[in-house]
Amino acid sequence: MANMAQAIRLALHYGEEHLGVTDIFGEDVGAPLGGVFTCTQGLKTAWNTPLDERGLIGMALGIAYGGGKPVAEIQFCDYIFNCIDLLKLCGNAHWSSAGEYHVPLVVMTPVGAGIHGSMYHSHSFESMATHIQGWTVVMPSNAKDAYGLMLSAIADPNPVLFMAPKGLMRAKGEELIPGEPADERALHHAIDAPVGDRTGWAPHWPPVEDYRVPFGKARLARQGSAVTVVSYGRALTMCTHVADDLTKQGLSVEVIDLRTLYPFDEQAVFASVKKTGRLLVVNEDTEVTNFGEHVMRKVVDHCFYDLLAPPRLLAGLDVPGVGLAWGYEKHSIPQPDGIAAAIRELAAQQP
Amino acid sequence: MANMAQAIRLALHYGEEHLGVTDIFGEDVGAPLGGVFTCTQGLKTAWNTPLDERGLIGMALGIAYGGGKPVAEIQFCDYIFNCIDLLKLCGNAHWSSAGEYHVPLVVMTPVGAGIHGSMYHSHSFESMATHIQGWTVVMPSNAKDAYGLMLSAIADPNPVLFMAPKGLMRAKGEELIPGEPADERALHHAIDAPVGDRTGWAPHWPPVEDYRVPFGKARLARQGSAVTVVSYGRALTMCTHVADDLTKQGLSVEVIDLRTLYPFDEQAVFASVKKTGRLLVVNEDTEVTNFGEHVMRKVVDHCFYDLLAPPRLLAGLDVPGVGLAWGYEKHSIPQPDGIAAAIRELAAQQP
Amino acid sequence: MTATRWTPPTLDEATKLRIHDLMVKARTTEEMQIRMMRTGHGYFWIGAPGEEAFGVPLGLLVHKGHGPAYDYLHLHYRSSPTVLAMGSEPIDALRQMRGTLTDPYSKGRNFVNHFAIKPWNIVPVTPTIETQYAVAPGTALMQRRHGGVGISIVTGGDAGTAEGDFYSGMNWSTRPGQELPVLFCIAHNTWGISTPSATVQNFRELNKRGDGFGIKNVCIDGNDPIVAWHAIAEAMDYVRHERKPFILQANVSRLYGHSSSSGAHMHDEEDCLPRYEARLIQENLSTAAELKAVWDRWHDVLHDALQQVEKEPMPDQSHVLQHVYYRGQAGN
Amino acid sequence: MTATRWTPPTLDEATKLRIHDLMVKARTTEEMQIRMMRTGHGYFWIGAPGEEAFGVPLGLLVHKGHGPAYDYLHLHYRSSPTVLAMGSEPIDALRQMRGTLTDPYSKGRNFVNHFAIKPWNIVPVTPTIETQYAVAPGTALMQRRHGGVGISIVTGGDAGTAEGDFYSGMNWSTRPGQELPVLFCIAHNTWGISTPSATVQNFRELNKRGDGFGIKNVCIDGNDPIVAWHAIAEAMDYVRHERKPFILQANVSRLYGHSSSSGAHMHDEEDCLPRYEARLIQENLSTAAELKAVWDRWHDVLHDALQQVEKEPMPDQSHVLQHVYYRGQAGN
Ligand SMILES: Cc1ncc(C[n+]2csc(CCOP(=O)(O)OP(=O)(O)O)c2C)c(N)n1
Ligand SMILES: Cc1ncc(C[n+]2csc(CCOP(=O)(O)OP(=O)(O)O)c2C)c(N)n1
Ligand SMILES: [Mg+2]
Ligand SMILES: [Mg+2]
Repeated sequence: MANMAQAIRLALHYGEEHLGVTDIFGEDVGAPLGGVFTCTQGLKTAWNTPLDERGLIGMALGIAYGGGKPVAEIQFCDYIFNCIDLLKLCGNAHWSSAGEYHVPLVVMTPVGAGIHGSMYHSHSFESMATHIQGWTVVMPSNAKDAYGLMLSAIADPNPVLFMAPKGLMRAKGEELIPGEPADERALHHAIDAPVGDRTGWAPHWPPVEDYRVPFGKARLARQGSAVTVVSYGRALTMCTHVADDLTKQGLSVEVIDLRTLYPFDEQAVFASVKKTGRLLVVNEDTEVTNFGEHVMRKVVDHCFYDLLAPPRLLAGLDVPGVGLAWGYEKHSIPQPDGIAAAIRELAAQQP
Repeated sequence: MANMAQAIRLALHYGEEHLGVTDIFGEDVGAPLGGVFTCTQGLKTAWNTPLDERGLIGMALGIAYGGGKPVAEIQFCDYIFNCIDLLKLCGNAHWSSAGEYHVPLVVMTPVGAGIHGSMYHSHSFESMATHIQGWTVVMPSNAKDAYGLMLSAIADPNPVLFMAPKGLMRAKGEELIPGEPADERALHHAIDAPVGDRTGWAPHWPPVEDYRVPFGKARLARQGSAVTVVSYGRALTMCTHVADDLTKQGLSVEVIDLRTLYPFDEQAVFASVKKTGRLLVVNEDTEVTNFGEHVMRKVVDHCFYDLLAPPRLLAGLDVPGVGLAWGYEKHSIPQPDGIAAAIRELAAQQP
Repeated sequence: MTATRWTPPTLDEATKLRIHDLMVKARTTEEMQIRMMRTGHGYFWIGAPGEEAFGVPLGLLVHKGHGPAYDYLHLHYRSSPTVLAMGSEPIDALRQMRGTLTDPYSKGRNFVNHFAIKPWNIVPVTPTIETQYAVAPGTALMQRRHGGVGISIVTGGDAGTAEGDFYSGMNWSTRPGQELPVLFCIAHNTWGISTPSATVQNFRELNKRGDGFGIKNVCIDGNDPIVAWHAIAEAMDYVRHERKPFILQANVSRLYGHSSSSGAHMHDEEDCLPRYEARLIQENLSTAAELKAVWDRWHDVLHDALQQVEKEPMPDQSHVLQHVYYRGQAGN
Repeated sequence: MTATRWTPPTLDEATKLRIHDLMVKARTTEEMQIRMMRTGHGYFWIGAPGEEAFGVPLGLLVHKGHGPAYDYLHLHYRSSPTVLAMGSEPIDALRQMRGTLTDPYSKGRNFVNHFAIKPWNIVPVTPTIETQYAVAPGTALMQRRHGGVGISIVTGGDAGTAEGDFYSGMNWSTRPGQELPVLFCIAHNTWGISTPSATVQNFRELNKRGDGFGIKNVCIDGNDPIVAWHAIAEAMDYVRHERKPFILQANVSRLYGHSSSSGAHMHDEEDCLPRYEARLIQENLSTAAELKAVWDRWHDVLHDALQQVEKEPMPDQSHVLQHVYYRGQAGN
């Protein structure tokens, strides 16, 4: 099964061939590296940029104005914070020109912790990102969704932020992408650049097909009845593991994978909370003015009288960074044991 | 009574004289203008910078490293969004160096709508600001608090973000700042730069005194029993007006002026909510991943079983900007009628 | 839509008079905006009186049209002479000034002189200083690929060149073998709001910043439309055909101060209009009476325009949520 | 704490040998870090093998001390030769590599070679590329005011000069009458991770970017410590006494690739160390055996250091919330 990096690469390839992608670019995105996570290896429109994130987002906006379809990569979301004004400009071009212009562009960036990345390869970005208007914000938790969300992102005529969890880039999918060869090694030989000299290498693309994950539609990752867990990205994978464990122990946990963070699937979340009466939101971003608090607010607005316990957020600790030593990361980023404890506590609370 | 711009100016003067301020700088902060809102007229350490917000924040950090005490102004918070990475660096210098360095600096910036400022003079910044670690974040709603918060900001050995509501810059205080002349005109003649030629002009500073508003302490703006309203800045002034009206109509509204947004005064808010059972948070920032949602989350965490109605947020509409024509601003930024309606609805909800 | 060849207009007598006419068109339009500000028909004014001698020739020399075969314009808030010279209607500028629903550039959302005209490749003017310099290489890349003579024109002030985006623009336009057809313009009025440029920037000739990137550059007297015409034509010729960037600095005046925030009073700086009129008379291209007639005509146009604008509808609640997302087909 | 005069060390024979010693100190320290990476004693390595011939002389010529009378250092992640030359202990670098609680620079929080040494004015090394260029003018302003000979030294790579912050640094250092004593250094290794600089920047001599700001600049062979010594000394002399900025580009090698992410394998680029050793032997300043003894001594030091570091405690939950805010007195 393709891992997430391969799935993104396949989606970008599909985008180049069928959806009009004209430029895939960023720091080390072109040959020979093809991206620090290999997401852009072998793509025909991929190119390397100067080391300048502001120039990068400016270029994306300019290409979109000029009739192209750009996919710009910020190497790590940790380095996107000097561009917030430009992201805002992308997001307000349509509104400010009252419909005269729209800008079909995708910004993709790896997010989150889990790779021993220390202070500047562990950042999350969803809280700031969802506060920027005019964007659609997505984050897959598995390879197939990464493929389907990227295709939707490329096809969308508005700015889309595609965040891929750093810690899941090498995680293999559990389902084949339509058109993906069943043999994992065949895929590897066909599309992964060789170690060492890459001059002369060219990928052999499998005939991947159109497969879209629609925006604003969550995925029911686990069905359950006692507690609703809302998550996405790497944290979601922890949540499903924990849910499986707890279910074995007799605690039935429902897990919702948002996939689209903005606009998030309110109906799916509300329906689940109305059923379970208990909500836990889990993500890696720091906890003050955290996107999960937005989800909670909406739930409180719509499901207050269905709640059997106070809804809870489990998020990153409010510290200036994730430290290198594991002791720091373990105690500042949600881990399975903490998630399990929070679910148990929620389930145990009686109104 | 001093208006807020004068109060800030007096505080900066006090800071220069008594608290070691070495540099007050920003675009048009020095002579002749003394700041687009006049906050820095006549100050002895004020100087004009190149038009470069990134250079400005970098300069502030460098001055702090070099043993100075800088107060840097971003002309409008609308133009701070290209500096988020640098603000983060200021906020993590102490933590990342494990206590080796700390950076005593103040960034001040006008925020919010209310001045017919169109898309780029109407921004709010508290939601993103409170998501940045290592900073203390404050916003006064009146002149005396502006004075007292600025003194606390200057005296603090860590980065402090001082946000002043654009729409309140000319609003006069209701209480004298300690040392402020009782005669408003005398103050005007003493410290306001003349219209026209300013060469040769110098301010005559009144002997203002040390007065601090401590961080993390809210102000009980109105006492009441039926509904708790939590707000700050310009929205707060709307809330108190509305509360006064409603109180006259027999609905007793408690209004809390947070003053410090991070860390906010949890005890004051919780105590009030435990009393009233009803919470409305009001601010101007756009509503998705809004700082008010953080306040609500904390209230839900601590006061869930005291709530008699779902807590509510009244905030800016989730649109890419505040439009110039009044029809846009009126319907995207909370106004008194909307605040009154929300309070009434909350009060009317029965558990 | 390819237009591989394009012949710019020549500076004959008719064009010289046309330049005057358009300079007056621009000046009277903005003076009307200032009047609207004073009489409560608008909240804020910012514009370009004093930059007409540069802005008008620029507008006339633009290869106007839609798509990468034509020029893209990444303008700032002092570009009304350029946009009016390109053929926009003064009444539309008044509409944006007043914030009416009929404002074709932003439906009453943005400040005055923040244009967005897709059929002419004028991308939305942003209130954020200098960001346009980081965006222009993007359209220029599409033009480089498309072939032909279309270029990307970016304008801004002097103080704004202190932002890193000015350098991002230069850097991205000079990648070896990937040079881009960008014409960088700097309208140097010696001020950033109240800050004299000479106190914060070590060179008056900011075009020289291009030296370190190997970008050709020049500084001109921007108060003389004839000088400006030739300089712009030459610079454009280079950018169009060499497909490389160029920096053109025009030294201009700021006749009404920074904006309405500083009062929008007449300042004592050289005014390009009387200077040009004296020349037209001296060269026997026109008479004082003929020139006055131009002013009168535009004053009438603007008078009528204001009357019309005052009758037009304003945005209301139903318009706030329009155009947050485009819901049509992907692509431009 | 004023030190208005300062005499830098001279390049006598002892200094030449000292430079070699320190180059070996730096090389062996980083090779030990790479070994730690391979053997699971660390998660990530980034450092400067190949930059010793520039970094060591820089460190030796620093006017070391605390406060504005002395030099401030705004370094990047390839500055271990400089910091080790200034006198830091190899064991401390290994501590940061492993992320122990005893790491004096970050208590196991930051990546290796991200120093912060307040008594020596080394401000925290940030992982964000090029931001240090926007910060350096701040300490330089304090030094300008203080008087004396202290300067602010900032270092970075070649690719990073594409960030606007490089230009912010230059601009803020050249305000007329307010020039600042900043020594801008560029360590040009022809790469930004996997991207050849020649494909994204039109000049190899990025120091020339200073031309447009009127900043003196020079480009040197950074693989020769004697060349580097003289160039740094001369540049520092200018910055210290003229109180104006200067740009110094050193062309260097990247011997182990970008970082452990690209494997940290030996690359086939010129190695400054054997080159310098050949010269020392040729000039009869040393013998092969003596030079080998230097390596052996440092290998022993590092061997012992690793043994020690392995025994040291790691951060745990109780350390996470330490140092979020400083709770002592205001001011530095
Ligand atoms: C990023 C940003 N910072 C600050 C401002 C506020 N501002 C508007 S105009 C201006 C001065 C611009 O000066 P200059 O670039 O010389 O252009 P001019 O107005 O003189 O034509 C400033 C500081 C802004 N609009 N954008
Ligand atoms: C703002 C920012 N963007 C991207 C990165 C990721 N990154 C780390 S090192 C590097 C390449 C730097 O190249 P250069 O400046 O030439 O220095 P070198 O590593 O070659 O010494 C990149 C892109 C970063 N650390 N910071
Ligand atoms: Mg100017
Ligand atoms: Mg390099």
